[in-house]
Amino acid sequence: MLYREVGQYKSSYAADMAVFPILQDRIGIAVILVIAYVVFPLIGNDFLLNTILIPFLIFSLAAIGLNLLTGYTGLLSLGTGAFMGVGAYACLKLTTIFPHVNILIWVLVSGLFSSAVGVLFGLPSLRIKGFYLAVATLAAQFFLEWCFIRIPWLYNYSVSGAIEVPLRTFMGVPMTGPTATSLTRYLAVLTIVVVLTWVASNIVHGRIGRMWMSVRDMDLAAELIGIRLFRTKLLAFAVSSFYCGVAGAMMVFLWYGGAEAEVFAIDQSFLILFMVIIGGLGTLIGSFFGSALIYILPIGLRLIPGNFGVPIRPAAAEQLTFVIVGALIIVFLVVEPNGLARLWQIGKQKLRVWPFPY
Amino acid sequence: MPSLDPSVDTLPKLLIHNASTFGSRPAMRHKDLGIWQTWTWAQVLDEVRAFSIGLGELGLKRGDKFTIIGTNRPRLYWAMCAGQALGAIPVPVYADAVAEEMAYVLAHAEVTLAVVEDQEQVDKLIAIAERLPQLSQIVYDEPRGLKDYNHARLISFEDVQAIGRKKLASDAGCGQRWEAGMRAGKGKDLSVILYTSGTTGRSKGVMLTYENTIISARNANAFDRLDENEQVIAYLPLAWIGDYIFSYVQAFTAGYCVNCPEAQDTVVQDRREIGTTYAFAPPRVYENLLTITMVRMADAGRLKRKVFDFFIAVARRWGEKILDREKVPLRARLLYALGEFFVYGPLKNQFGLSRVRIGYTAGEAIGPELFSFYRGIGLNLKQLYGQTEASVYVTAQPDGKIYPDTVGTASPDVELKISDSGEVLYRSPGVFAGYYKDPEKTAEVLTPDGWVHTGDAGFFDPKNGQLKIIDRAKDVGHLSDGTVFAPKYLENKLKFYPNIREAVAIGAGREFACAMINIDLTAVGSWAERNNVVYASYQELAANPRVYDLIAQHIDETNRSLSEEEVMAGAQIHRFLILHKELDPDDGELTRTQKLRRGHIIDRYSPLVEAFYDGSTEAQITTEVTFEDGHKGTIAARVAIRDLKPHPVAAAKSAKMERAA
Amino acid sequence: MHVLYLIFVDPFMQMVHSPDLLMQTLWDGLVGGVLYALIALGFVLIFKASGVFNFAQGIMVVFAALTLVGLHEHGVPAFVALGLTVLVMLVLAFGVERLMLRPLVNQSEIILFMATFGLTYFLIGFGQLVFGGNPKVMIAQDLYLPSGAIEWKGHFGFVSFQKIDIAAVIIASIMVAVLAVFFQRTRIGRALRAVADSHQAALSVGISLEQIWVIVWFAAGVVALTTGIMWGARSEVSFSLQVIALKALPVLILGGFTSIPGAIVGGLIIGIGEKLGEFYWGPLLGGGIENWLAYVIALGFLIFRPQGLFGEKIIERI
Amino acid sequence: MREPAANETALGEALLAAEDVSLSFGGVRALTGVSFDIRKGEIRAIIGPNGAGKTSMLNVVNGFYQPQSGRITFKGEVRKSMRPYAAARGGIARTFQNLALFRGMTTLDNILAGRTLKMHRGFFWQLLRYGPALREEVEHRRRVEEIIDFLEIAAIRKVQVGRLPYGLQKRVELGRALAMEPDLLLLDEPMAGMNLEEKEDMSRFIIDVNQQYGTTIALIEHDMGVVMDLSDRVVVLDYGRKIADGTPDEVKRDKDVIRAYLGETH
Amino acid sequence: MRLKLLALGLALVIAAPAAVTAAQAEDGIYIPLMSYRTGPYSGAGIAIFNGMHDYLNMLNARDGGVGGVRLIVEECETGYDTKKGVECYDATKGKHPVVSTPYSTGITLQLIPKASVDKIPVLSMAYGLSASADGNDFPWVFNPPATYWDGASAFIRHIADVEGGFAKLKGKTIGLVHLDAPYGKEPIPLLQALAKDYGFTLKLYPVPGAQMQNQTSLWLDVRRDRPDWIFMQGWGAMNPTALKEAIKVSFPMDHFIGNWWAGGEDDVRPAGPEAKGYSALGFSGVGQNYPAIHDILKYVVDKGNTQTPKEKVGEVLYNRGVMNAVLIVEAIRGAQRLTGKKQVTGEDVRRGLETLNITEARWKELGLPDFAAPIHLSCADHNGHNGIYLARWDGTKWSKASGWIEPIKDKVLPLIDSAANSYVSANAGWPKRSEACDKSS
Repeated sequence: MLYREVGQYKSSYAADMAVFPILQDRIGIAVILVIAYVVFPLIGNDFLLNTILIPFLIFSLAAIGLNLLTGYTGLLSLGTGAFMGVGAYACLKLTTIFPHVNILIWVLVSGLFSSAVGVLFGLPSLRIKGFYLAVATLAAQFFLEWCFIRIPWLYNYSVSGAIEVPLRTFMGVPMTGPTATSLTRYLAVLTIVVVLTWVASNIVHGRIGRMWMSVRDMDLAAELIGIRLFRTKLLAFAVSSFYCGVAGAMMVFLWYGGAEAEVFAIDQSFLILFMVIIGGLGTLIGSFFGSALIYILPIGLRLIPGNFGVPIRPAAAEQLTFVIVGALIIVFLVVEPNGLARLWQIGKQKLRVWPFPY
Repeated sequence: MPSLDPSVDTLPKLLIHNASTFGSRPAMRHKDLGIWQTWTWAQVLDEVRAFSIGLGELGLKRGDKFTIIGTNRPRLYWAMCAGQALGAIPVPVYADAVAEEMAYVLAHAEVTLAVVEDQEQVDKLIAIAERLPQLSQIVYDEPRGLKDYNHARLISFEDVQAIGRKKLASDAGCGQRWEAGMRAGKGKDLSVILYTSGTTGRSKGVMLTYENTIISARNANAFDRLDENEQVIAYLPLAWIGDYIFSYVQAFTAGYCVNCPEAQDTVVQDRREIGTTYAFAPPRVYENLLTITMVRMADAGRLKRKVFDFFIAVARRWGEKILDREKVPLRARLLYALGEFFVYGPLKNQFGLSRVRIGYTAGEAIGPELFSFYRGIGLNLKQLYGQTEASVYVTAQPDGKIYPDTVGTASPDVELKISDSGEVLYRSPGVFAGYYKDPEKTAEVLTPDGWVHTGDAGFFDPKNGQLKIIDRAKDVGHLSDGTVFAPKYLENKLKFYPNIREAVAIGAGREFACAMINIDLTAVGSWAERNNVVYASYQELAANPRVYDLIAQHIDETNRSLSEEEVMAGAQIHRFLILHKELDPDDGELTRTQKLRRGHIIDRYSPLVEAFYDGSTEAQITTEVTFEDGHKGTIAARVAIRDLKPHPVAAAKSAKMERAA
Repeated sequence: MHVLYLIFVDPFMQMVHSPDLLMQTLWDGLVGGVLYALIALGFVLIFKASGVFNFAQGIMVVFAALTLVGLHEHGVPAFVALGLTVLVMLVLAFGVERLMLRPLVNQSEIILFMATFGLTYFLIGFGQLVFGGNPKVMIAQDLYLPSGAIEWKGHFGFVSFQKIDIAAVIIASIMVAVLAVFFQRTRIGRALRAVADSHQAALSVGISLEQIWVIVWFAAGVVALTTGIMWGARSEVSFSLQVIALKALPVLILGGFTSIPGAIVGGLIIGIGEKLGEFYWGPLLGGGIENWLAYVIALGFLIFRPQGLFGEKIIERI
Repeated sequence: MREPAANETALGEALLAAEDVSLSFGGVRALTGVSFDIRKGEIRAIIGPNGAGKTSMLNVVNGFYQPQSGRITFKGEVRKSMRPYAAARGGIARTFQNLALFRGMTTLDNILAGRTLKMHRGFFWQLLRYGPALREEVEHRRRVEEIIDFLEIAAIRKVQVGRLPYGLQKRVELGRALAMEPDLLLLDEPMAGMNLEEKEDMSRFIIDVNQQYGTTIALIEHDMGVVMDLSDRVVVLDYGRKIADGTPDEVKRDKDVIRAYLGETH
Repeated sequence: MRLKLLALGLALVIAAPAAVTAAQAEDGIYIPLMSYRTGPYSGAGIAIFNGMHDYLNMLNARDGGVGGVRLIVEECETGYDTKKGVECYDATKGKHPVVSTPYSTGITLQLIPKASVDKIPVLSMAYGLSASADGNDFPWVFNPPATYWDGASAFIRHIADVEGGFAKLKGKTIGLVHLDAPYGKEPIPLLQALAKDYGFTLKLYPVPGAQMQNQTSLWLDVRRDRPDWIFMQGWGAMNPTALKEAIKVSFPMDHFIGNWWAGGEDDVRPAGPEAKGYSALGFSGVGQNYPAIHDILKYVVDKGNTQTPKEKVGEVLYNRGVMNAVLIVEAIRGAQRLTGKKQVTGEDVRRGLETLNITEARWKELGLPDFAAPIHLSCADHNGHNGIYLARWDGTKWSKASGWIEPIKDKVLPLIDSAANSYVSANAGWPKRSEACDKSS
């Protein structure tokens, strides 16, 4: 109904292969960007920015990271939390050693460290697959977690044993540390997420994305058309871990402002995996949907009783939230195993063929 | 009679003119290899010149006839122009014609060269090669599968262009000589021979001069204010005058862009991508779209269907009034705006008609309901009345004066009159030069003082002065009780129902009217699926009693509507049957432009016709059919006949109407 | 050099010097391994019959134990509570089959895996909602589980065997034996094996997949309850217990996802291996390596035997 | 109009030669001392009853299986073992009996994936998908479009292949193999499960590929009619041994072949 | 069907945050309690928040609030999850809370930087960042009555007493069984310093978070090393497991001392009578035998306005919650006194906290005689390093087993200083204290 595609013709392959070939989609993206960059900063209070949007974006990025690995390349990973941790700790070390370099650069560079670690733990993918590989990533998860706690150098020997985020400024504006406002951090996170999402979309729409998907869909055939499986998988590990690492660094530096190793625990890995699967494996937009559903929905659920005056104790509400989220996950999987992104696609398709049913 | 500026009085000259005026504007697009390949006017000139010179090298010369066979592809249009630049005369032939039909036309036109689309056409030409001794060269566009063919008389389009380009490069004066030769052409020269399919008998070659077509096209462009910004999609047969004028001559005179679809079955999609601004289609196209709409909507969810039905009702009630800028209540306007958002806009969008500024329906009369439907949803659909012999335009409806049952006023420079016998005659600059090698037929149609007999019966509607066509003059008859019986009128009414694809009304000289129906396989098939009707073939579906019930209902509704029209009320359909096979141009039942060949059909199915009037409830029929690959066979069937109760005539409707008729 | 000594010589010296500690370590590893094996057994039962990688096995352990203790807290006598808990596990099995497995039939394994995540969340919330979130004491005495320890003293030191651990080993052995008999000898057991081999084959001999699923989930529930009682008696019943369940993963890797003997042997290897590792080599790294050692052991195995110890060799057909 | 190409004379030297190849799985012998060659430009058929080792032979040729003994000479190079991707690099493409498409990807992406080996733009250009990387994509897209046009699958260009009917999937798989511009194309039962019309189309494509691109083709096919029409030479396997080798006519008359096929109705 | 579900889901997601701003604080002093009645540590959480909740409600019921202003007590469930804690903080920030009690070291660390910006004092009672005892560097953070270092040093003072003087510590082996997380590792630097000073050997026994209930090999280590004393910086399910394992390796219970988060009823109850002799640090009284607690029973529990079962009133952690509530209320009273306002703000309460002075007499006035050591805070000292006592488990209940033990302040304070300095230097740009200093009352 909203899609009026008359007159949108492609006279070049570049245009035809664009990520958003439909004008209305491009308008939609533009509107979303305007809302994200202009409307939210104008209307957003700390709660919206700090509790909803920043985490939402960071989780989305981590979910994209995992999606590149699990959704696009078909390699199940349960070590996302730890890879995020590598990013966070790398960022801390980098900005400690080189305090004058802009923190945002370090946030991105720390992803590279995460990549390296990801590749290391991706090595077993040469021989093992599926759930077996998932256990290899679990080894990464627990080993790295242990490192975060056990190697005081990583957290600068701080007494609390936690990452304490120092103040870093960009053109005089505090970016991280206690005096950085939610708005600054939000804009930084938003920009990084937008840019990296764009890059991810470039990757998955190009040769590398096809190689990954080939490996996922039918690894024998992929080998047959000349793809080196091992290299391709390692590349997926590297890129995926990069995204997770950046997300982890942002999580600590631009959201929490300090964190214990615990935040990179196995729960985090599962949370991101939820997001990816509920959102839709093998879709970037699904990562955002998953992040919204898994992260924001429980917040909403927690707020509902208070706002509607339902007399329910917070603890019970919390327990109910668990029950509801658990049930919702099952319901969503039953209703649409391919995730929210698939629903979105169906909805979009319906709009495109409106008023026809097909 | 207006004449043309000699610098632009032929199509090749217009090309040169456009290449300098609109140089970098797109002239043609073709969806090929997945994207729209575009050529500007300058590029088109370059392509045409190279091909033309190449053709010259191959021996094509002034006065030669050459044929063009294939679907709408830029290169085939260029080939026409390239040949015309040499003074040769293109004779486009319907691409779906079987070899047999082609043989007649090509032999009659004495073509010496053929430019064809692909292996399929080459094969056909090779099959009839010995009957075409003059045919010396075949140029093909698509090399696929032709690699191992004997290339003695076969050459690819590229190779011809390569010859031309080589010549241009090696011979400095060649370009000038070519242009000079082209400039030697004049407006009065014969530009094209179009074989009309003819609803009766053999095809006749209509000879049109450059002046004929260019002046007509110019007038039409001015009439509808068409300029270089229009986008049209070329999907109608190249050999049809409509396409020739519309996708070629009008494009050249106005400078607008012609878009060739990827394939015949992607036309709707391609039209949507391009977003045509000016559309030209026979009623059948609009019928098909409506059928698709209704079939798909039948599968939609209940709510959606309700919304759809509601807004379509709104459109029927107010749409045309809003389109014609009449005063309508605010509520209606609001509802209509909602409908535009929810239904009409998306619908037009789906069919690629959103941007259509002017849409014409021509070639055949369109059912008034169908016509109103499209106008109701905001498509500026107009009627025109045209003929090959007139370079299309005889009458057309000016904006704002549009009535579903008329075909408009005389086009610019066209004179019209109705003969005493009720036949429509016209005289215009577009009037053809005669039938090729057939002075006898020419004399029958073209009077010495330039009037052309259309063969259609019509009158001027006294309310608005527009021409109203009733039927082919010779088809309009009377029932035995003297009631006027206009078969096509009935047929058009019937064909409004998506389930009815084709109808043949019978009744001239008989005591009542009857109809033979062709069901629409898509629509009825979908209905069958929803209603658990099992069928294995068209024939089986057609014979299903429940399908008969369905069709009977439609005819009954038609009868009711007829009963309200005083003139036609007596011609209600008393009996009908559903034909066991689809009417098919390959069997000569339809023309290549899908018009009924009524006489032929009545002959072929005479046992059925007899059965209508001897009271039997079923009849045996055996018909010969031609299969796709050309071989013949017969099919036999018992066809059931149904009776219907006519509706009482709504009395004393309007005395004025009677007088007008 | 010293490092090498610490890694390759010192631990063994220690073992020789204080055999009591070695034996104690081995015994504790064995007990831990038995409990891992029990959790893994729950996994294997379900995976074998329904191809579901049941992440919720860990929470089922907690949920079962919590239900038992919770019911008892509400004044239900211990053995009645035990019976009721078994009933609850049956209801859970039915619920899972009806509401989760049946609608998700034929989905890919990762989807089923995720669904068990949902189940985990559900059970965490539901368990706390009903029984409260505070940790509870396992009603070991009421169930006549022994407490205290048997100490075996020798000239080299002493080894302490907790009675509850001995009970755990015995009960686990009985459990495995019962399951083995059940699988080998009963009609339902044979049906289960048929399903494991081929769903089609099972269907063709007239076994309802739905029934099978209920049975295996119920069996896994009972195994979970047993595990919960044992583990709960060793510390307390709380939700942090579910993390232990993840230990079942390396066990499964070693033993293969479908092999019951594999689960047991794998459990023992992991249990003993991580205890030995932690005790003798852990101090080199500052301790706490137990957390990941199991996974690394499993990973090491994987690289040499990608299909696990007891898994069938994977031959890829083209 | 197609005049039978004079293949017997046009054939070049051997592109690939298998010599005395034996392969066994555990105790089961799949191939025993099979030798044959494939000459440049020919259509070579491998036929035989079920379980004759036809597919195993193809798997040996493109590196999925390493033969226990024997050697394979490809383009003059003798190889003992080889990874499939190396075979791909060497110019061997392949389709499968049971389809090995990337089901989650569109037709276009499947065929584009076949171009992977020919695409070289580095990782960092890929990140931007701009400049050289985009130009490369466009360039290969054009090639792919030609294949799409050739195989007449324009209408399903952007459809996920998993949703296509079987016959079209086969075509897409052929497209993917063609996209590699192979020197040797291995087709494993390209017409299995197709109806008559689809078979005719596929035969036409195979001939056209052979003619137009000069690709050497080795195919396994059950339909004897098709084999006899298409192929220049036929090798017959039975129980992992070669029992006949020659032109279709020769093979048809061979006693061993007739015996092997007795009871098999084709 | 699918689309409708999707729409519903999305509507929920979208509507929820929008609804948040709708709730507004009513008149009164708003005290949000970040509680964790769920999650892995809910056992402790439930007791603590019951204590806080009941005491504050008791004041509302008995006195009509504080200084005539009602207390609005609202719990926000964190589940001990840092993310949710920060979310709670942000969600309640708009209602002008006067104090924030994060009750998790992780959450505390998150809130420390925010506190000065949002002008909400953070009261982390004997947890959180030890360095925040330094009021000059952390004007907005308070952690009375003692830091973990105070606790550990009190432990050392206690064993010195038992062993017969600090000199006797030489050559002894002291084990630290700790949760392998920042909280658990906190005493390490202090104990290391003391080990150097007094010549004892420190052995570390870390318990990884995921292994809390699986400590067998760790206790085998203990058995191997045979330390003379063990101090346990434990938490949650780690504690009962540790006790059971200690019993298994026959470690003498009377040489096993936990810190104040390892001294709840739930920690020892699973081990039951066998844990007899185990003791733990504490700083608030045990039992129901205080007038104020009687008031709670009378005004709150008997009226049924609580989630606490009667018999749980007066348990260790319950009373700790009461104490925390007392600190809050006293700070509010101080703020009211300082400003003369009834309706005080977070800034006022910060001043109230800085001037907090609960003498022995005041404890008595409050109906809690000898409930805790006197607490005295100042601008520079946000902790007080107050006295700690030892509670011993007799197999069925906790009872006080010592007088107030003073921490070894001269060892603790320099550590606090250096920790504060390193925090500030690590956080370049940490704001200098700008808040004025009030005279203590």
